[in-house]
This record gives sequence, C-alpha cells and structure tokens, in this order.
Amino acid sequence: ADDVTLQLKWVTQAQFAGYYVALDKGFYEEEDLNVTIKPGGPDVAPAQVIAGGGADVVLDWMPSALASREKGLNLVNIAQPFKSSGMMLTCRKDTGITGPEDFAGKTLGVWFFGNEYPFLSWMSQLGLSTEGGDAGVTVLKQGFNVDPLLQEQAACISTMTYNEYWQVIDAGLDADDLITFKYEDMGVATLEDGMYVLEENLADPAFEDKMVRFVRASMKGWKWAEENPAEAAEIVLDNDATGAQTEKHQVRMMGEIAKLTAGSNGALDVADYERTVQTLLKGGSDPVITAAPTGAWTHAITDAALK
Amino acid sequence: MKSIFPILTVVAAIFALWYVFAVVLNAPWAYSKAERAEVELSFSEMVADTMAQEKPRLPAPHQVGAEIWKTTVEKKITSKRSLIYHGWITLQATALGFAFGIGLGILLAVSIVHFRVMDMSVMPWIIASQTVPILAIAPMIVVVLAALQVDDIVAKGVISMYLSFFPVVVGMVKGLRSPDTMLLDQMKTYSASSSQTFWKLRLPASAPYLFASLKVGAAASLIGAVVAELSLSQNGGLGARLLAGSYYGQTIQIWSALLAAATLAALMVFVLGAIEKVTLKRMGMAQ
Amino acid sequence: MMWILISLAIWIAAIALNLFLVRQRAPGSAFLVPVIFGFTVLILWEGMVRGFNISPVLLPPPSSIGLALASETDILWQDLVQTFFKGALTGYVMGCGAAVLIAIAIDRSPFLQRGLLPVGNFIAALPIVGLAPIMVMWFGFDWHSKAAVVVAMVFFPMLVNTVQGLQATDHMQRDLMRTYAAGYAPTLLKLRLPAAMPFIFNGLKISTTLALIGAIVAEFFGSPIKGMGFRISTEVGRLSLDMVWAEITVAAILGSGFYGLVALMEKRMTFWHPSQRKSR
Amino acid sequence: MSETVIQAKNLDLTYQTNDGPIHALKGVDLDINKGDFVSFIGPSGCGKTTFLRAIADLEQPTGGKLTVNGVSPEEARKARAYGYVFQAAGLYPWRTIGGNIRLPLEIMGYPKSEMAERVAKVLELVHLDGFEKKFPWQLSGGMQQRASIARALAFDADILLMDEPFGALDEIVRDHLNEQLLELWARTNKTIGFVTHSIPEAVYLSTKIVVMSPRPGRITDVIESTLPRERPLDIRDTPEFLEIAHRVREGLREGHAYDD
Amino acid sequence: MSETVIQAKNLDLTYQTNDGPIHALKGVDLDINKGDFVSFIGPSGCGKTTFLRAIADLEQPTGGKLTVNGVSPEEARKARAYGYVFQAAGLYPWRTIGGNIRLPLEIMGYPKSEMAERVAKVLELVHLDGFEKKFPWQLSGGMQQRASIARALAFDADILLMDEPFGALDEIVRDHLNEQLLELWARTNKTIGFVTHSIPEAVYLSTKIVVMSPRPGRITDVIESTLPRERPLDIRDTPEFLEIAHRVREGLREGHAYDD
Ligand SMILES: Nc1ncnc2c1ncn2[C@@H]1O[C@H](COP(=O)(O)OP(=O)(O)OP(=O)(O)O)[C@@H](O)[C@H]1O
Ligand SMILES: Nc1ncnc2c1ncn2[C@@H]1O[C@H](COP(=O)(O)OP(=O)(O)OP(=O)(O)O)[C@@H](O)[C@H]1O
Ligand SMILES: Cc1ncc(C[n+]2csc(CCO)c2C)c(N)n1
Ligand SMILES: [Mg+2]
Ligand SMILES: [Mg+2]
Repeated sequence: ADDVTLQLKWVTQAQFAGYYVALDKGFYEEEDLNVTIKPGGPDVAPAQVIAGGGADVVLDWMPSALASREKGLNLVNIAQPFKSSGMMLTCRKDTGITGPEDFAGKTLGVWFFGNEYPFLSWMSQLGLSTEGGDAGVTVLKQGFNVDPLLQEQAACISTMTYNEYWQVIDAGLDADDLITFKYEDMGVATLEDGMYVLEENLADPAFEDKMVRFVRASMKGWKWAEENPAEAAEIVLDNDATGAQTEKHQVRMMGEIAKLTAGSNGALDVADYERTVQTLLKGGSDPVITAAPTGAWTHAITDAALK
Repeated sequence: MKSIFPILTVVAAIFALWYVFAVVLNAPWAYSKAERAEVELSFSEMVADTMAQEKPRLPAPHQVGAEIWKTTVEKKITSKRSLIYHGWITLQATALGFAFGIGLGILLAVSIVHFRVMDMSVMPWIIASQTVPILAIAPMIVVVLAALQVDDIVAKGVISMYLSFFPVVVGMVKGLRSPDTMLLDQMKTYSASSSQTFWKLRLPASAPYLFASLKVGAAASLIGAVVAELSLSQNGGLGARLLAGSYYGQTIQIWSALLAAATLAALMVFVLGAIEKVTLKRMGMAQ
Repeated sequence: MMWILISLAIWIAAIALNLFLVRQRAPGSAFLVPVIFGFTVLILWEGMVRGFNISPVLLPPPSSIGLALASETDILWQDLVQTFFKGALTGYVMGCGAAVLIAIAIDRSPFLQRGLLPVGNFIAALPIVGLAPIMVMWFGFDWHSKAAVVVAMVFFPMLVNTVQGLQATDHMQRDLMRTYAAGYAPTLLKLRLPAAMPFIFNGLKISTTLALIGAIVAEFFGSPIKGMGFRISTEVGRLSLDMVWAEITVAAILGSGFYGLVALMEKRMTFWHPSQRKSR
Repeated sequence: MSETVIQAKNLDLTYQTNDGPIHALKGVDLDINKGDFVSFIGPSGCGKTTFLRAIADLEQPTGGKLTVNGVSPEEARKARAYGYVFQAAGLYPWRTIGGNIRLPLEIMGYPKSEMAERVAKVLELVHLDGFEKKFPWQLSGGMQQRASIARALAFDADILLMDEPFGALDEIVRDHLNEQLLELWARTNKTIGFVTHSIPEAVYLSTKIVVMSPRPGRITDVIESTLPRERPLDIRDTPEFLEIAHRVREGLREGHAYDD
Repeated sequence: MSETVIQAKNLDLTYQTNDGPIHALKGVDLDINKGDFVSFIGPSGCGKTTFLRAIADLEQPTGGKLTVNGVSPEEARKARAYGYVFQAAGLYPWRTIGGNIRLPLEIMGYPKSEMAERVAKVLELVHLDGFEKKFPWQLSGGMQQRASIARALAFDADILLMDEPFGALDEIVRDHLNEQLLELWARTNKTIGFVTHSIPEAVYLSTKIVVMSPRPGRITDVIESTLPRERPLDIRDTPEFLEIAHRVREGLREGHAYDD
C-alpha cells in the first residue's frame, strides 16, 4: 500500500468527518492507501508542515494557500469538497447592531493565523478602518473560544456555522439575542477546507496516481458522511485523541457541515475560485495577494478520480 | 510531618478563597441569564447558580473535583476520556524530555566548568536561549523534526528538554564549582588528575545542587511537554486536553487538566525529594 | 556545497580565535568571546540554510531576518511597547512587589511558612499556558490580562526565594540582635532584608525571563492586534517566518538585556556577597 | 560585701536533640560580683559557651535558677545590660566596619553626633582607626575580630560577655589586646565573663577562674586570683602567676578525656 | 653535610589584585634540610601560608628560585612528595572519617589491603580509633582537625607541610598532639614545615624557627634550636627553652605593627 499523510487544519472534529469515515470504513484501504491523519491545532500551519515534508496533502483555506504561493511555497488545489463558506460574524443584538452599517465604533473579534483575510477585505469594502476609533472598528485577536462575546468584550465575534455559533447557543444565549452575518451573504466568502499539495510533487506520475485514489476515497467518505451524519459523528468521536468532544456537539456539527459540502463532488468550481481571488485582491491597504495567481489549482486529479 | 497541619490550613484557606472568587466571577453570568429569562434572582439562588454553571468563568472546587473523579476513577485508564491516560502520555514525554535535559545540562555544565572558552562563549547564549518564547518556536520545532522523520514523542521530548536543561546547567555549574579552593588545592597536593578531581570531589560536592535544580527542571520539563502537546495534539496528553478544553470554553475541563498537570509535577518533585533524601543520607550529607 | 564548506571553515576559524582570546586573557574578551561565538552560529546557520536549500517558510536565513529587523522597526517597536512595557514590566513590578511584601508578612509566622511554601511550589508548577486563557477571560484581551499572567508566573518563585532569603541569617547574627534587645522592625530592616538581598535578586533574575515569556504567550490566547505574541502567531499563519524570527530576536535581546540589567543591579547592591566577590 | 551581679543556683541546661538529650550544664552554682573579671576554661564541648549564652538569655535553662542584676536574664537583656562578643566575628558583610559598630547604637537610639564620637573612640581602642570605611571582608581575620570587640564596647553595657574573642589572633596582638582589655575593665568597672582556651590568658586577666569539665558540664574548680588588679605583662613570669597557672592546669587535666 | 630538601633563593611572590599588587613574599632565602622540623611564626598576614603554598606548588613565585628535592615544586608535587594539612580541617562531608583518610590512598592507587591497614594505623595515631565509620559532622572541631592530620600522614610523603594544624584545639589536646607529632617525626625522619601562632609550640617542636614580618613578607630571624631532639613536655620549664622563646618573642615584636 502507498503511504499518504494528511494534515488537517484544526483539531479532530466533524469538520473533517469525510476523511475519518474514509479511513474507518476502509475506503482508503480499498484504494490500496495507507493513510495517516494528523490533527492540527491553533498553531499548526498546514503549509509549513507540507513544506517540511511532514504531510503529502494538507487541508487549508484558500486565502492562506494563495498567500503561501506568493511566499514561494507552490501549493496547488487538487480538490474542493467544501462548496460554501461556513464563516460568519455573530453579534449580540443588545449592542444595537442591526446591519454592517452599525459596526463603526464597535469591537469585533477576528481569527488571525491566516484566517483574517476575508474579514479585512470585507471591512475595506465597507470602508471601515481597522485601526479603531469612532469611524472604524476595533479588532481583537480572538482566541480559541467564544468568551469575548459572552463576556461582552466584543460586540461581534467570528464563528463557524457548524461550531462556534453553537457554542454561543450552548452557553445560554438565545438565537433571538444574536444576529449573524454570513460571509457568503456578504459577498466576501472564500473557499474553505480544500486539499492542497506541492506543485513539484504533482510532476511525479506515481504521486499523481496516489492523489487520484486519495481524492476518490475521500469524496466517497464525504458522501457517506453526508448520508449518515450520526454514524459519521460517532467515527469522529472515536478518532478524537483528546476525548474532549461531545456527541451532541459533533452530531450537530456534522449536520451543518453536510450543508457546506453539499453541492460539491470534489472538483473545484472555477467560478468560486475566481470569486475568492477577487475578494482577496480587494483586500484594502494590506492585500493578501498582489496579483491573480496562476497555476494555483488543477482539475487533473478530480477529473481522473471522478470519471 | 510537622507541616501537615499548616499545609492543610493553607489549602483550606485557598479553597475558601476559591469559592468566594467563584461566586464573584460567575455572578454576572448568573444575573445576565436571569435578566434574559426575566426573573429576579435572590442572593442564595445566585450563589447556587454560580456553583453549578456549565461553563463558569471560575469553576467551583467541587465541580473540578467531580470532573477529576469522573475522569480518573470512573473511566478505564485506557479510555481517551481518562485523565490518567492523558497524564501517562504527558508523563512519558516529560520523562524523555527530562532525561534529555539532564543529559544536555550535565554535559554543558561539565564542559563549562572544565573549559574557560565554553564558560565565556556559551553561557551568555544559554541565558539568551531561555528568553525565547518556547510556545512560539515549538510548532516550528515540531515541523522540522517531523521533516527529519523523528518520532512525535521525541519531538515533544526535545521541546521539553529546551526548558529543563537550563536549571540543570545553572545548578550543576554552581555545584561543580562549589568545592572551595582549599579542597581543590588538596587534590592538587595529591597530584590528582582532573578526572579524579571530578569523580571524587566535584561530582559528589555537586549532589545537593543537582537535586535542587532537578526539582526545578522536572517542573520545567512538564511545562515543556504540555506546550509541545499544544502543537502536537494528535496523540492526546494533558496539553491536548487543555487545548481542547480551552477551544470549547470548557473551563471545568481546563482546570482539571491544569490540576492534573500540577499534581504530576508535584509527584515528580516528591519522588526526586525522596531520592535526594536517601542519596544524601547515604552520602552522609544530610544530618 | 560552497556555502556549507565556507561556513564550516569560518566556524572553525572563529573557535580557534576564541580559544586564543581566552588563553591570552585579552582585555574585553569577556564581551568579545560570546559575540564571536554568536556570529559563528549565525554564519553557520546562514550557510546551512543556503547550502541545504531549506525553504524560507521553515527556517529563514539570518540575513532575511536582519532585513525584516531593519525594515519593520515601526511594527517591532509598537509590539515591544505593548508586550514589554505594558504587559511584562507592569506584571513584573506588581508580581515581584507583592511577593516580597507577602513574604515579609508571612515571615513572622512559621506556621504559614510551613504551609504556604509547599503549596506555593505546587502552584508554581502549574503550566502557565493553561492559566493564560483563563486570565484573558478574566481581565480582557488587552495588556491587563498579560500583566496578570506575568504576576501569576513570577509571584511564587519570588515568594519562595524571599522567604528563604529572610531565613538566611545565621544564628550568630540573630543572637547579636537579641543581645541588643532589638525589636522586629530594626531586625527586619538592618539584618533580615539585607541578608535576604542575594536571594531576592535570584528571584528577580529568574522572573525577568519568566515575565517576558508569560506576556508573549498570553497574547496567543487573545489580544489586540499588536504585541509580540500576536505578531508571532499571526505571521506564522502567513508564513512570514522572517518577521517571526525578527520578533523572537527582539524578545531574546530584550530578555537578555533585562536580565543583564537586574544582574548589574545585583552586583551593585550585593557587592558584599561572596558570590559577587570571587570570580572562579 | 560587694554586690552580686550574676547568680546561678543549681543550674541545669539540657539540649533536646534527635539523638536524645545532651546535658550541657548540670548543677552549676556560681556567683559573680560587680566588677569581677571571670574566665571560663575547660575542654571543648564542656558548656562554656552554653553558660555564657544562658546568662545572656540566648538559651533557656532547664532547671535551677539564674538571676542577673537581681532580675531574670530576659529582663536584663531587654534593659540592654549585655555586650556580647561571639566566638566568630559575625560582622555584617553589607556594612562597613564603622557601620557595624554603629549598628547597636542605631538600634538603641543614640543621637547621631554621639554615634560618630563613640565609633571613633572604640576604633582607636582596638587600633583600627582608618579602617572605618572598609568592609569586613577587606580585613584580615584578626582585624575582624577586633572590630567585633569594638562593636561590643561601643555602647555602655554593664556586663561584657566574651566568647574566646582572641582565639584567632597571634600572640603579640593578643598580648596587646589583653592589656587593653584590662585597662578598659579597670577604668569602667564592667563585669566581664570571658571564655578562653589559654591558661596564661585566663590567669593574666581574671579575678576569678572557673574550670569546667565536660558531659555533663560541671564546675570543677573556682580559683580566686591572688594577683593584684594592676598587672603588667611581665607579671606572667612571677612564681605566683605560675602557681595559679599550675592549679588551673591540674584542674583541667582532671576531667579531661582525649576524645573531647 | 646534611641533604638540602627545600631551597628558596631570593624568593618573591606578588599577588595581583584589583586594588593593585600585594607583595606577600619578598627576597626570602631559606634552606631546609632533610629531617628538619621548621616552624614559621609571624603576625597574621605576613606570608606564612603563602610560603607553604609556594613550596607545595599551590602558588607560583614571581621571582627568585625555589627547589624541592633538587627539582621544581611542580615536579615534586607530581612525584607526590607532599602531605599538606590546611588551616581548616577540610574533610569531605560525604565521606566517613575512614573514607576521608582513604581518599589520597585511592588517588595514589594503593592496593586495597594496604589501605585498610594504613587507615587503621593513622587513626590510632591521632586517637580516633572507633570513629572510622562516623561522618565529619558527627565529630567535634578538634576531632575533625585530628582526622585531617591523620589524612596527611596516611601516605608516605617525605615532606609534611602543616598550616596551623592545632589552632582550633584546646591546650591539653594540643599538648598531647604535639607530643605525638614529635614522636612521629623522630620515628620517620620526615621533613616538616609547620605554621603556628604559638611561641611555646614553635619552640617545643622545632629544630629551626623562622620568624617572619609582614608586608612585604620577609624573614627577620632564623633560630636554630639548641634543644635536644628528645623532648619531654616539661622541657618547656627549662631556662634554655625560655631563652629561645624570649628570642622568638623579641623577633616577633620587632617588625610588628598592630594593623596587621
Ligand atoms: N544548639 C545545640 N543543640 C544541641 N547541642 C548543643 C547545642 N549547642 C551546644 N550543644 C552541645 O552542648 C555541649 C556544650 O557545648 P558548648 O558550645 O557550650 O561548649 P564549649 O565549652 O563552648 O566548647 P568550645 O570550647 O568547643 O566552644 C556540647 O556537647 C555541644 O555539642
Ligand atoms: N589569593 C590571594 N590574593 C590576593 N592576596 C592574597 C591572597 N592570599 C593571600 N593574600 C595576601 O597575602 C598576604 C599574605 O597572606 P598569607 O595568607 O600568606 O598570611 P599568613 O601569614 O598565613 O596569615 P595568617 O596568620 O592570618 O594565616 C596577606 O596580606 C594576604 O592578604
Ligand atoms: C488561532 C485560531 N486560528 C483560526 C481559528 C479558526 N479556525 C480555523 S479552522 C476552524 C474550523 C473549526 O471551527 C476555525 C474556527 C481559530 N479558532 N483559532
Ligand atoms: Mg564555645
Ligand atoms: Mg595563614
């Protein structure tokens, strides 16, 4: 069997259910692959891991991947199981926010570590400075959890539809107390959780073949997970080394994830790609990428895998 | 044994303070919940609520205690939800890192004591090395070591070593230099070789210093292992547990992982203290 | 290959130079020798990175770190003010000050000492990375929480050292005070505190590095969009490793400088202590 | 007749140690009068230091009765009746010689001007003028010991307790300081308790020589000196002196065991 | 005639310190013959220890010439010619008394069986038999000092250098050890260099008394003893003894300054 190491972007959770399902259900084995899944964490940069040779494939958000490309690390998107973005800004209604026009003068929690690009782009489209003051917004680097919103340290925080939002709800705030701004709806959505490999590796036909099989098995896993959310969540829980996840949360997450993967067969939609690039190029004073990248994606793998 | 009672008193005082803080820190959430539900909270209802929140700002001691009980006694130790399981994983990395740290520390100390060049050129940089925030470079170390096909546990050990070798170097240098001039001169009158001086004088003389710094180093290597597990969470461990808890705002879980880590450190210090006592007694250095 | 050979050659030459300097006991060698050593490490690093073609997103060569240091001074300075002066220094002063005062307070009670010291050691063993998110939760994301983490980090090492120091008087010195029928205050001021100075400084020195690390690490768990810890964690995500290392360099220089400053003060104030007098 | 300053009646002092009790003093009876110069001599470990410390309220007797100036040692200590010179110099390394001598004066609240005057006076007495600004570790062992004597002399204690103050000094300096001490004693009429290992020193200085024997520490002989109060150095060659010395030596040689 | 073991010619030794150079020895000339017992006496800080250390190759002379057994002190040290007793006992706290005495034997590679024998012999010599298994801190100061002397005697060094070995002992014990030392010396014909502060001790023990004066350390007098080699303790009351003692005292009193 061929060895493949996959580096996740975050800790083991239903966000990555497809891969765990493929592993658990033997889909990888059927393709004669021996797959190792490495969970990530708050300070694991997948791009760095693949550069160091610690992984064959990584999951990453497209803004980070394109930024890495500009830094000279040639990442190529080979598959895109996530059709839509799950990122949104969740605000408390009691701060008086009813729409993006009310952001001025407020404190907003944002994830950095490469996740800040769509946000910065959005703010620059809204014409809001991120330097604070009455005319701009005060940005705070949000940690791993939703505390800033609960503690009223921020008016809004970044959340994922499938994760942090529900943590806010679990903490006791009601959906009626909250107002959310999905990046999809704001027109600043960027592609999340694509599979990336190094361009130079793709030159090797053996590697390419390995990836074809990997993508095929992974997509099989994803579709299985979409259809069997409860069992998929169970598989994720079994694979969580920390034993910290709860079933309730993972089942719910799986349900939300299924909404994001729905509509993707794994192949990158070029229109989505172009929209992401456009969003990033409009990134204001400190743009993520300075020019439209070339060669940042390929359909070669998915074409072979999905035929 | 004399100190059991004072320790218990202090611990009791800390628990009392802890409860007070738990009430004070958790009260705002209790009130805001009540406000949204549009009910009035009496003081005792408020206190009761602060003792039983799911994600309190500061969990009450009994909540942490119950969680620890649940995750140690009531879980099989092979379960991923058992703190003992995670503690064991962390302990392994700690032990490895500690062993590396002792080795590197003693090696450096011996060469610093024997070679002036080492003393002058390396010592300032050893101090500087400790001002580098380990949490910042831990992920990079992990990536680089993974690239070199090094086992994960060894990578954790290396990070843990980074923190633990320092106290060992400092203590050992002090210890190896602790024999006064007279004792060294005496060796000279015997025309002892420098290895004889090392084995018969410097090394035994450094024993008390070594133990003192080993205790500090043990705690440091545990911190190192926990930090490493933040970047290398796939195998579990108390650090991964801490991270997961903090990611989901599970304060009770954070505190129980924290207490488990501190207990682990205390255990190691205790064991080292016992070894120290026996060794020094056999060496005749403890009255 | 060239790079590797050249840097190895320079490395060997520099070691020989250092050996020579040390043997000659040349004036200024206490300063020169470590500096030369540092430079050789940098050259070796540069040579290896270039020679082995290591990707700059893994480990940048010192030259590009130097470039970042020179070109991004504004950001570096702003981060330094936020992290060092606001977070670390405030926490350092408050934590060390409180520890000394409390050490003096419990010094009169052997009961408290016997109880507090082991518990203090236990708490000092708490991994602060675990404490940091809690402090951010309690004290907000700005520098106050960073100072709080620093306070928590330096408090117990400082307490333990001071309590030990206050007990460091020998029997005879205390008996002497007794024969003078000296009260508590004069004994404290004229005997115990001066005798405790070497220990207090020991604690202060340990705390310098702890303070900086604590402030930086705490920023990983939530911060405003400036500060050394913020920059390090953000720039890793952007793969700007040169900037990351520039911040690390600043941290190391700052930490060593802070340590050196306290060591200098120690030399001034405990000039009388044997460890400061003989140089062996 | 003359006023009794220190009175010990059947004094016991037992140290409790892990290995069991050590009887440092047992059934000690002694009267010391005002203006006496009393030397304690005896083998190492016989309880000389212990006795001095008990007088100064640094140890608590476990039996018998001890009064100083008619009151308990503790009250006498609180009334600042003692000047004590320890077996080792015990100077504070962070204070200059002058600062060390000033220490008791500061604590006892002497006025500033008087302090300076007193420091200068005692420094001269022990021939350390000019060393006021030096730190202890810049002086030789002998000079340190002299500074510690100066410190005990700087304030007006009625009772001077000295535990082998001259042990670390060479013979010439020792002779000189012996003379000085006698002179000071004659001038001030202090009561002095003095521990020494040297028989000639004990005989030369004292009006009363207390010979002790070890375990449990007992007084085996109390010799009243027949020498005049006025004592030139060469009194040490007189037959009278030698006779007393002989008696002390005999007293010592009794109760002596080689394994101290 | 008799063979010269230690020869110093115009010896200088200057310490470089932060405050400038200290001339510890200046123009020292001295010959010591095989089997001599030489005492060094002089005020504190005059360079006695420094001279002994120079002989043992623990300090480097800065001028003049020093030979030991015809070779340099370093070669003599490497040939293990010295037994050195330091001013303080300097026993290793982690070794028993027996272990401490065994230390030099281990280093010099004596066979196991001989070690035990030698340890037993020297312990008996200093009256410490039965204490072999005790640790230093379980002994009184005097016993420790005796153990340190035993350690220096355990191996066969031709030259024994002793720096105030008996300073911490009381007079009776001291007398006893003086006798023992003389006996040992007579039996083994070692060459002994001995520093002391006590005039009677110097006179009682030595064949040659070297009187030194301070800063810079010089030899002011070398007195060849006229006493017979066989010396009972009461030789100290003979006029001959007193006369030598007087000469030593005079020599000391010259060059003496009180500020050591
Ligand atoms: N703090 C103590 N605890 C236990 N035993 C003690 C203590 N101090 C002294 N002793 C013991 O009491 C006895 C008398 O000791 P002390 O110091 O009075 O003797 P000394 O006559 O002054 O001897 P030296 O001439 O050696 O100074 C000794 O056996 C000693 O070991
Ligand atoms: N390592 C050193 N560095 C600088 N000066 C020194 C050193 N050792 C001794 N001295 C100085 O050299 C002089 C002679 O010292 P030495 O120890 O030989 O005197 P000593 O005759 O043995 O005195 P004592 O009787 O007090 O032991 C003294 O003034 C001393 O301060
Ligand atoms: C330091 C840090 N960086 C990024 C994220 C955001 N993030 C990356 S992947 C992912 C999906 C999981 O919900 C999320 C939220 C974070 N939380 N903390
Ligand atoms: Mg005594
Ligand atoms: Mg000397």
